[in-house]
Amino acid sequence: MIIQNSPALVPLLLLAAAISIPVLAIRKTRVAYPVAVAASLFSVMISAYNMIRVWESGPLTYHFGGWFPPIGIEYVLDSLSAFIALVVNVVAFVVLCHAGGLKGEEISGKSVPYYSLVLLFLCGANGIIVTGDLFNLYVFLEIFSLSMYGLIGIGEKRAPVAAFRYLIMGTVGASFYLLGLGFLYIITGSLNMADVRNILPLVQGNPAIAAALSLMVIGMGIKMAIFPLHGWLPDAYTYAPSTTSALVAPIGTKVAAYVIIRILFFVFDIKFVSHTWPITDLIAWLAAIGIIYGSVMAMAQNELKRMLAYSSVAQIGYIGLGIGLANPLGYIGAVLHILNHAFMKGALFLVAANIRKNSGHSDISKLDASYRKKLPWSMAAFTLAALSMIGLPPTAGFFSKWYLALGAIDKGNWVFLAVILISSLLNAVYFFRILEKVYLVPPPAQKAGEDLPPETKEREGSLIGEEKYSLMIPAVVLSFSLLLLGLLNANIVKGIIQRIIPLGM
Amino acid sequence: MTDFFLGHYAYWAIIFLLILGLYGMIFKNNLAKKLIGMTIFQVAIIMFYVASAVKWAATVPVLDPLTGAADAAKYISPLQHCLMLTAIVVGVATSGVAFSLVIAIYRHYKTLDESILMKRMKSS
Amino acid sequence: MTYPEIYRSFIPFYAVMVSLIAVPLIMLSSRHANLREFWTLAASIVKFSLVFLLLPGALAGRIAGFTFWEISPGIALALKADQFGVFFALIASGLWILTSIYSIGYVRGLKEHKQTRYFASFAVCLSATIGIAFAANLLTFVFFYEILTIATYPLVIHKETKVAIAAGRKYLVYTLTAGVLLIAATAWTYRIAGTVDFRAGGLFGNASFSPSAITVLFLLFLGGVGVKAAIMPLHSWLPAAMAAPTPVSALLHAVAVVKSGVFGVVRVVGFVFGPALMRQFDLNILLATVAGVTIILASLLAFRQDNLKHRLAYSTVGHLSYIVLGAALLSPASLIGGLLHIANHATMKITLFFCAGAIYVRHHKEKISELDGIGRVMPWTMGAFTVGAIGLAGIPPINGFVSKWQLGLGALQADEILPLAVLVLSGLLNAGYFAPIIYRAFLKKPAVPFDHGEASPAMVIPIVITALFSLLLGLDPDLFFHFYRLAATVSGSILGGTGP
Amino acid sequence: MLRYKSNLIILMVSRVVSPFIMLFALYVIFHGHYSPGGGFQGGTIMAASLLLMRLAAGREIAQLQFKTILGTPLGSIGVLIYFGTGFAAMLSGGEFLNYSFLPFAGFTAAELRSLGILMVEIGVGLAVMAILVAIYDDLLEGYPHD
Repeated sequence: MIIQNSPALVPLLLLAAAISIPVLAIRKTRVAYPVAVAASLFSVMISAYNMIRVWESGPLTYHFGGWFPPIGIEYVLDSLSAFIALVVNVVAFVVLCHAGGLKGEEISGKSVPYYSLVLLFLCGANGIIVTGDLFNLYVFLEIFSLSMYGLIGIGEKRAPVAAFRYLIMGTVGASFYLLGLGFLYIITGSLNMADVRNILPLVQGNPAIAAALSLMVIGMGIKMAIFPLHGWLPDAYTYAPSTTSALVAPIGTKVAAYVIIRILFFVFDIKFVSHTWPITDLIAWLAAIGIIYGSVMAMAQNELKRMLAYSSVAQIGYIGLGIGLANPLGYIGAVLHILNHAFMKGALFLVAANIRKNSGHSDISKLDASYRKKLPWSMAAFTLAALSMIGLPPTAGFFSKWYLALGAIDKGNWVFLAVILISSLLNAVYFFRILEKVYLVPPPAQKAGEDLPPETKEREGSLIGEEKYSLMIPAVVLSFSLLLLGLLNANIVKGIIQRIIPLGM
Repeated sequence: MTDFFLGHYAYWAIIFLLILGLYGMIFKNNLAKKLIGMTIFQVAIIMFYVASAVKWAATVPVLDPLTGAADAAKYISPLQHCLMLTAIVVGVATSGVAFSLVIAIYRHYKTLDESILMKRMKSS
Repeated sequence: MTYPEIYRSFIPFYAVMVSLIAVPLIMLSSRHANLREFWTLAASIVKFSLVFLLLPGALAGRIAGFTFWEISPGIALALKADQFGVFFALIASGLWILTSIYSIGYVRGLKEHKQTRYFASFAVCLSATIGIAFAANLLTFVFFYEILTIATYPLVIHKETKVAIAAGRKYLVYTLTAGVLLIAATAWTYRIAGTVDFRAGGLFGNASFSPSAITVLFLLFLGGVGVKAAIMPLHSWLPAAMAAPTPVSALLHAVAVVKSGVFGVVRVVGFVFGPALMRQFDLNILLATVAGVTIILASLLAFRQDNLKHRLAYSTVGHLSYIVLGAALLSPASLIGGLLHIANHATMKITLFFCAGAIYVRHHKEKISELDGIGRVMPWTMGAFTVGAIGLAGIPPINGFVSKWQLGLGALQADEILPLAVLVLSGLLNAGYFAPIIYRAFLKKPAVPFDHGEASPAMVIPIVITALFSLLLGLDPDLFFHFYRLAATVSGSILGGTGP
Repeated sequence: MLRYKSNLIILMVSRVVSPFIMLFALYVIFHGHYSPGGGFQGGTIMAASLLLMRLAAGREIAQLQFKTILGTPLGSIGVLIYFGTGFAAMLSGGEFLNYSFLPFAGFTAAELRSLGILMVEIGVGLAVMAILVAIYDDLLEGYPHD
């Protein structure tokens, strides 16, 4: 049963767990968290199993209700979707493990709806990734987005405003997608991705196709927060609870990026998107501007989470750039960066959460060396993830930039190459600003070299080693796996990503 | 020319609604009115789908022995309606979430006016 | 001509990893100073022995290679201990032993803080340096090059003063930019040539390009490796980085880091572009001009420095460009001279830095104007200093003369008079800015009598050893390590295009 | 702001109308799988009947009819019925929601499909009803009432 149904099992399992939480937690609200972690663990296991199956025997398909496509809804697990699903589930699992240590401080007493929403969010993400049906994708997209609005709105005082803004923009995005899909459906009469791909060449030259594509890409661009459609992102990431930020930042925008890849390269023809209606060029240029804009804005921020949020805008730009290059190397860079950025941002946001948990704020100007003493491992994780963001070998971040740089050279576009390289320097500026503070700036009491009063010293002494394992280990795991991902990236590229280079690239 | 406009009158109405919705979302200061704009926008898209399924002299796609099963031309495509059923549910869910957020905002800041809200957010 | 044989061996891998393995050991024994320093010393000795093991093979033309795995489709993370790599690795790892001993004396003498971080970063730096030496392709080179950049940062800011932090920033700005340029250049090379494996005589093969493209590519490379090689105008991080503790300046800013840059220049000139391409597009003239200007300007700037370490830093800038000049001239003797100068300048400059450190530890003097009469209380130290200074000015019988002589010969072989003039002029300038120091140290009377004598033996012994090496290598450049033979082989392979 | 004022006429009319609305809702749900109608529509109408009572009789009294805390769990149970139907098909060897595999003896495949979709409609109707009431209740929460 599991073997036969494994492609559909992850979203179903997560959905079942999400809806059973409110029932199970009628008496004891404590069960919500363990159920969420268990469901997430199972989804990791199943998606790993799926990945192995895809790796060994090629794409898997699943037909809901026994209805064959194009009539029924089809789930397709190829190298790309199995891979992205695995990445999403692993990161989500690690972040959920971390959430236990926070003891629900930022979601005061709302753990039942919160974890239910988390699972719905993951269900939506997994559904978007595995579905082979364009309308089913829309449904999952809304499940995903609605739970994301909820997850963000649960945060501090300003969070509902941020969530509301995101909701308006996100709904417009989803509606654009739906509108575009309407055009596409009217033209092709099918909703199945593979079917649409086969039908599209027959209706070439219909201007409505270009409209459909543009609307869908713009809609998804909003969800992906590609410049200049990123307006919702900084506030949403900043005011959301720590767990939400750590969950949404690595997963939320990546899923939308995946959808864009799917639509551009696997539903539409590569020739169409890069020659007939060169929307990839537009994406690439916007992404390039976004990279620089995001990095510059990140430098100007004084709040760690906000800085990370702007850095996300820049990093999403990398993915956008890779997509926009529309050549194999750019594609590899984009997909690899989805993986790398999920791990990096996950680690960074987890560390930001640890800082907040420890000191109640994440203000960069207030950081000093005492944080390193209190949180040595978290800070080590932060350092490694930061180095990866800058793109220094042998961390994973280097390699996504490497492939993107190769892709830019292949395309012969030196501006993109320069943008990729300049942005790593800008990344270095805003990350070293923090590292310098954390490692070098003495705490205020210690300035001017004077000795601390004995009681302060004692207090500080007792703080050393107070780092909680449940908070520290997930961040460390994520960031140290960056080294592994970096060193083994050729295996990922050759074994997984290169297997499904879109036709015609 | 007249045909172009009159022949597609449903679509012109939908475009009008879309623009109206966007206008509401962008230019209205009150958050609740923004939501109304958003709903108009969504409904316009639903109407767009339904309009695309319009077929004269055809009936609901429930098997009717009088019409006969074989002639597909005599039935309306049910798919758009099914899809829009889902889209309506999605719209309701979105409105539900949105209104709960609006209420949360109102509880914190005692206003729904965006310009006042911005001021209060900054001062707090 | 036959290609040298490459055999698979773990030794290059071990040589790189030894000091990395030492890092956790050093960190774990942070509370036991003796144990921690034992690990450092053990790692340095093991590392040197491993590199030394590779020497006979390299001399015999048998090259040890080690391939980790592919890190990018078509490009492997690979090490290859060719003659040039062994040459550089020998210098770096050999001097690490001495620096370790010296460091122990230095940090204990000053009761430095965060010694664990210091020793650990040092170990990582050395791993990276050996990695650079043995890198078999450009991507592996970039890999270790960037690791070196990051591992050096904690050492530059070690004092954690405002000056040190500012120096650290400057250092990062320069080196990270360089890294980025190098990555761009590597990526571009890969797209043009389809390979990034170093190959004596050039890796481009029959690839065709426009003159402007290749010039830009060369400039990218030059920007990438030139920052660490402190070619003007990319040099200004080096004097700033003198804020680091002196052993760091000694090993990293006279040997490991800057020599990695110069090593990179030679790799790029000899193993990426190759002499033919360099000459065809006049890149050698470009490079020689930059080097010549750097030599003269740096020597002139050295005059203005009152801080001893800054003067040494500018002297380093000048001497690094000797090597670059040697590479740019592309004649057999100039290449040999340039390569020999990597070794010779290392022994001489490290001596001078060691001396500066010893003076600082014992007497807390940093300025040249305060050194009046110090030679009388520190005869060994200042004696060694004199040896190094004479060598740098190019006076026999110190080894600096040997390399300068070869460089001069090389200039004549290449039918160029201007470089010869530059060399002679810079020799005079060198003598000019070192002479006052020696004069003050030995012949002037101190204003206030010194209350301490020599530094601790842990510091003096390395000083004397390096000075002795400078002398011995001056008498016989082929002594012990066969530097001359190695250099000659490398030079021959670059010009003959017969490398592996 | 949203103070409830008892009004006899409204209350009485609502009390009479509400059961009929409910009945109609059940009709819509149970005929949904072979004629226009279905779980969504029926659930909404059912919710309308409950909400009418909430509006007419006030929140407190309406609790007797349908407790606020039941909203979310009942909604979950509704979805679980849907899910369980699909899962049962999966357990007995078919794909998810492939009703013809439902483990009921003595039915043909076509009958099973019809039965399966009816079960799903019931689940969906229950969920929609409960969730709509829950949204109403949650939005009111924290406001001065009665």
